[in-house]
Amino acid sequence: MITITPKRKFDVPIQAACINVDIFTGKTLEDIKKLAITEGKENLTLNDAFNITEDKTVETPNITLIGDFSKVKRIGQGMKTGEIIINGNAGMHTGEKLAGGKIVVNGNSDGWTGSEMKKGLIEIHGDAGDYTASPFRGTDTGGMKGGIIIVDGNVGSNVGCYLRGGTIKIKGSAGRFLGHHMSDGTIYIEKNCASRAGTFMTGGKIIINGTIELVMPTFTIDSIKPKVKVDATLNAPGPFYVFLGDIAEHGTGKIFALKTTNPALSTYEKYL
Amino acid sequence: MTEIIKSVVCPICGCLCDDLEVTVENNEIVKMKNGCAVCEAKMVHGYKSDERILEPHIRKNGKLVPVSMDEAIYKAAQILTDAKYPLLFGWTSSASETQHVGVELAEELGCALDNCCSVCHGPSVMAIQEIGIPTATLGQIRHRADLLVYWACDPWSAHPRHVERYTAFTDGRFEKSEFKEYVQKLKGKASKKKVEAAIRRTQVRYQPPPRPQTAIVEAPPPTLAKTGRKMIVFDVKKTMTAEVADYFVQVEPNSDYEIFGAMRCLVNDQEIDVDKVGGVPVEYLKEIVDAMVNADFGAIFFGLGLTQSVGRFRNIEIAIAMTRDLNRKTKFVISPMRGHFNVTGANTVFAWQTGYPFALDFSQGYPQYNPGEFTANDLLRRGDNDATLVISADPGAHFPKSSIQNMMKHPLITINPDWNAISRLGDVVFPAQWCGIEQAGTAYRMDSVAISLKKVVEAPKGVPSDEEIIKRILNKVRVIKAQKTRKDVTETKNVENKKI
Amino acid sequence: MTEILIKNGFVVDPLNKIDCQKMDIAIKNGRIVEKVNEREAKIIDASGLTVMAGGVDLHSHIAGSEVNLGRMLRPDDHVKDAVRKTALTRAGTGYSIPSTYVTGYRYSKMGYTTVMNPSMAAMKAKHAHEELNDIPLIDKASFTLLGDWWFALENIAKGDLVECARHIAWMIRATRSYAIKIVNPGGLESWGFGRNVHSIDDKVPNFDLTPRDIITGLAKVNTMLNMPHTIHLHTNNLGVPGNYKTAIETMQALESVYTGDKPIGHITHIQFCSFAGDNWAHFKSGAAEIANYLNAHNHMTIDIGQVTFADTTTMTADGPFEFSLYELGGHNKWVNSDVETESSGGIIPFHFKKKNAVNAIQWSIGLELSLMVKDPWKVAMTTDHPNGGPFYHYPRVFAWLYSRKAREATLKKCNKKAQRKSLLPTLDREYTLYELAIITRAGTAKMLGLKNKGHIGIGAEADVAIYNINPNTTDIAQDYKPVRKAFSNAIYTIKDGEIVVKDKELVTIRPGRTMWLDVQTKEPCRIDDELKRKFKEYWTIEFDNYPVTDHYIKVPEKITIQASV
Amino acid sequence: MVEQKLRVTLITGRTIDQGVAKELGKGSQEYFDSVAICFLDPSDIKKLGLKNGVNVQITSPYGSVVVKAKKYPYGAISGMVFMPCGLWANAICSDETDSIGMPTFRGFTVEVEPAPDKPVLTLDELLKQQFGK
Repeated sequence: MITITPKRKFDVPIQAACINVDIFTGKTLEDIKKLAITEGKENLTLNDAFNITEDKTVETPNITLIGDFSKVKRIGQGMKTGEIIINGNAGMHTGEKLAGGKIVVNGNSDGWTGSEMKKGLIEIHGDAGDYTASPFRGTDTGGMKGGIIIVDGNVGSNVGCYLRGGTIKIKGSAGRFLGHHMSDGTIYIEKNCASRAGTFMTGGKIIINGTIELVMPTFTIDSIKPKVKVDATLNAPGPFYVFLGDIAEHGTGKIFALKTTNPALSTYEKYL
Repeated sequence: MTEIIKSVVCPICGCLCDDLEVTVENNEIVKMKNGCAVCEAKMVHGYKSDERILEPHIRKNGKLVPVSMDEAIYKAAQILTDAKYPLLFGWTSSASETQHVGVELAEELGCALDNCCSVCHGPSVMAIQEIGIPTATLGQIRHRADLLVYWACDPWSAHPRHVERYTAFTDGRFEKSEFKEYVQKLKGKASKKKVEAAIRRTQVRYQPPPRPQTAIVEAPPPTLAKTGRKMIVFDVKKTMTAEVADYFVQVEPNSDYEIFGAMRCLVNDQEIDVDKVGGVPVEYLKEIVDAMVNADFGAIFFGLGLTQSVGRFRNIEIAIAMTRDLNRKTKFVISPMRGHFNVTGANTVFAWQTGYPFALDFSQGYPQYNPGEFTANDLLRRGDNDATLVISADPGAHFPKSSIQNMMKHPLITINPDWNAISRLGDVVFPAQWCGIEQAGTAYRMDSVAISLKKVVEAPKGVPSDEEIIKRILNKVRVIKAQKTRKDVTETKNVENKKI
Repeated sequence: MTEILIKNGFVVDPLNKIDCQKMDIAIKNGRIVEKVNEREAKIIDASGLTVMAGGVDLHSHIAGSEVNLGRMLRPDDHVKDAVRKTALTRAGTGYSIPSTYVTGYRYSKMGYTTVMNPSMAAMKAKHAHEELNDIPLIDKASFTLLGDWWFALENIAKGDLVECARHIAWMIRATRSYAIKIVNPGGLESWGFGRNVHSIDDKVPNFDLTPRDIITGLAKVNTMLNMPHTIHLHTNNLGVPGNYKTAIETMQALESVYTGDKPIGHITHIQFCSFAGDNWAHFKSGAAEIANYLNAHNHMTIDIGQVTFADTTTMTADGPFEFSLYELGGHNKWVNSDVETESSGGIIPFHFKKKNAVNAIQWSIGLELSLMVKDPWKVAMTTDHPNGGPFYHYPRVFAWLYSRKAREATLKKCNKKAQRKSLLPTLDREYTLYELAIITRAGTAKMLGLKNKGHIGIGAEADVAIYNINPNTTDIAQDYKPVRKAFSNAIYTIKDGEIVVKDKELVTIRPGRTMWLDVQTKEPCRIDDELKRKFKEYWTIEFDNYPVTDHYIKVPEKITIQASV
Repeated sequence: MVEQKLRVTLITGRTIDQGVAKELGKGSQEYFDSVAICFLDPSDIKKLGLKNGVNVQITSPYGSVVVKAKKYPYGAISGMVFMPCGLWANAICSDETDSIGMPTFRGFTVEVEPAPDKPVLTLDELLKQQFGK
């Protein structure tokens, strides 16, 4: 196990895509210390900014980060195997393009966490920022394809955009434009959801266990279902209002909103 | 000596009206014809106000003191090279020639580069990147549009001649204006403000008598079904533009997205399950959509009311989606009402050099793009940058307080012609020529047509163009960087020598 | 200026009928000369290497409003291909629409020295020139979109071609352009109200004429003006199944204008208008019909617009075509950009896939045409960058042309239906280096009327590319991969007598020239109050502010032409 | 009934006066007059027991500022307060950008209360107060 701690408080952002189990594997501690990172425009080695120690007795997690990494971007980017634990906050693009393995954040994570992820598991035990599990600007094919993201806290806006597969479980509340343009996959929210969920969606499902601020007029009520399957391990008990949409996109995505927490939606019952 | 210069281009808003007639006496603009009130304020009065910066200043012991140009250039270059991650922001009131050098400077520094579009129509650019845009040059709209929709913008205040030059009050080849003659006649003898007042009076004549205003949206007027040019305004509040429109729809704040969604369904002949969206009854929306579908050529213009309210670029995305849907039934275009006269140019110049229109970062040696990560306000909000250069912009007056407070924690360099809010806050303050008055150059109109700005008077002595300042800073940065590398090399050599 | 002597290379120079001869090329003052002082000259040992003139690309969208809107549209494209700053070169991005600097670098590394920017809206010409200034290392010129310009339409409808010629001469000068570009004539004007024309004999709404009138009218005007290039024509019905008929009708319409000395029309990216079949389900190749026609007639030239199977960005002034392409589905973004009084435009990201039947047939059509048109001087190799694929995929296209083995390898990976429909298995022809040189420099320079380009005879501009290909020891058709690699990065590129690429790396960055025509009619276009009034009516910019001024061209090369009217 | 505080939605935007004044100079009296103000619906002004042109204090979670209150001249905007964009409006705007670079300039709730005795700060006073320069 490699343990990394910041040597000082960082002011400007650090890009450290090299903090990645695939890259560390097969390297000696000295080699790891020499890996290149940038702090703003300055080119540094990992050792310039961080204390790095190795504990050969521990196998997993492969890398442990301790301290505030909120300014450190791209931790575990594109990682295929192994496990990273961050005991502190994580910066932007953590676990971007993750293709396997596991990243655990014992703190909050910033925007674009798990962006364009393909496989693997990301657990965030705090809040997650905007654009979690959403792709880079302007791409319609780059959305998260598979894997699981679990957030214990709340998430920001535009989470799970262009989602094409995989599961996002949010134990807190979600901001606007949840699952925007998603075509497949599942998003499950235990608490509340801001307005404009599922806009432009063409497939997949969004399950809201709390209150949804407003259902877009581009969604039409379909039925009331007693329960819904989130994944192999979880069946959410209902009853749920089921909305179909986004009809302006001729979509067949589904929003499940719990009946008991959404009395305002009872007006839709007349269309059933 | 009196000289009348024709076809002068107005360097203020994205309309870039190029039919001004400027009278110059003794290197001073004394009169201006054809321009709007804002143009008159700048071209005849503002550019020569007492607020002009005439020499460089550096803040010493908390006070700005005049210094030589060389000293200021050196100081600025030193700040930028010493900083780990500077931000270069502004650019939108500079000529594209200046913006061009700006990209080179950012590349040399490996820093963040952003322009004002991130606080005006950056969201529009981002929406275009998500979904594209059906658009047209303004003349196409003038010649053909029979339905004009202004959504969450008030051209009468922000682009005063937009309606008169490009849309409702102009004569096109295929569509004529009802007001043109009237306005033309008035313009001959009245000043701008009087014309505005007169047009307002015409409205009273041409429109059904105004009904008492309430927050409740009125039903569409029967005129919406007529042939010929029509104008609809959507806004959260009634504006001057709304007063001249055939129909004004007052929407609830932050509900544009839902309204667009509902209208998209209606355009696609789909039923919706609600009766009212954003305060507007669905039956009214149906009539509006009918008018849109029945138009031969429709044009939607939108403003900051969409880009700044909740939803931001998603508002534009859905507006474009609706326009795209309408194109399956008729011809429709949509266009952002770009603010600063060369904000479109900043996007354009940045894009052809780097591939990206704003929100750039060069820290990795190649351009990176991500609004939200490299946009000025996000950098400032998170305190990511450790020096700022502001050129031809006034974030002092247009950024939230907390952003500027973060900016103040680090050195600030400003390049502006006058003592605007940000210049007053600067640590190194440069003077600059007024682009389009004292300096020629290229600007891009809101429909990305390049127009050459004219130089009509000489700048005060010793005041350089911002292009020259940026070039000099760039050269000085290169010199300092070379010195540093030399120093590094000698240091390593010394170390090596000691080893031996 | 340094003198250079390229020794012992295999020279391929079709315009001077030199085919892989071992000889020396001497360079002095930016020109090819008979000899130089060997002691003072810089010697390049080209033993075992192939020496050609610098490449001349006659159709590649590298700059302008449309191209840049495409750039802005696709951050997802650029992020795949970031280019670092070096001590010598600027940073930038690819992929399908590279930033300006990167465009210049990549062309130069491929041994290209001249590129035509074929689609420039007159009103946005300043923008195009600003971008061209930022493309280093290559010479360039632009073609102005004039096929739907109201002034031209009105004059043609009136039957006053002389007046039309005068206006066009004015416009060519005002926009600093090199040729007349016609895109979907009549269709762009119809698109102003969301419609299109569907044959060359459809009436253009609001104007009393047909696309046929526009094409023949402007071809005549082109001859009157003694333009070095022919009209550069993007046909009606582009991208519609069955459109090969329109292409042939268009060429037939131009037969009447032909006087028998040199070609009078150029159909660009003809692959996109060689479609047979009634609909997309029955989509098939019309290459044989087109090739037969071209083999029997001499008044036309073509370029291919080859598909290279890339995730690219399509962009054209043909707005209605882009919309119908968008309506076929599968694309997320659609841009339409009309230009008042002149033109329109459209952009869509497009991924050409081997497994898609239509895409694979399109790929096949391009190659079929190149192989079935017998005379290589009638054909120019393009991908219609970025429409068929980015320009730096050219070496792939070369390989498909000079190696049957290469095309078979690709065909095998294509959609099964497309494989069955492809004519490629029946075509044995393999391009020689000599023929490749024709379709990439000699022929294109000839089509463009660029006398000092495309060859390395005495007096020619010293634009030279040296590739690591030994024609004596290599069977290019068999060993196609190393040759393809050699074409993608020249060992040396020399521009105007200066070495810009050495050992496959850029060593010097210099600006390229922008060529433009000053067409002098016997009586110039009358600029009177009437014209200015009309101007004000038609455009939203003032007459005085319309023309491109000298300020916008960093390194101009003015070519003065005496018109015959 | 006169209320002490009014909860309304803040809208910021351009006005022609602000447009003209910013070109005359940020330090000009015209700029101060056209930007250090807010517009309220006549009915809301009445609710606060105010007269046209009296100072009000506007408070948001992000700050507080004193400006002059005016009646909105064009139509009903009850439940809203409209401020011309500029320093005074920025003092109460949020830097929250939704991760796209655009701060929150409009569309959130603020409190308006009469402040007839509090002065409206000038540009320089405001800069000094907020940024210490």
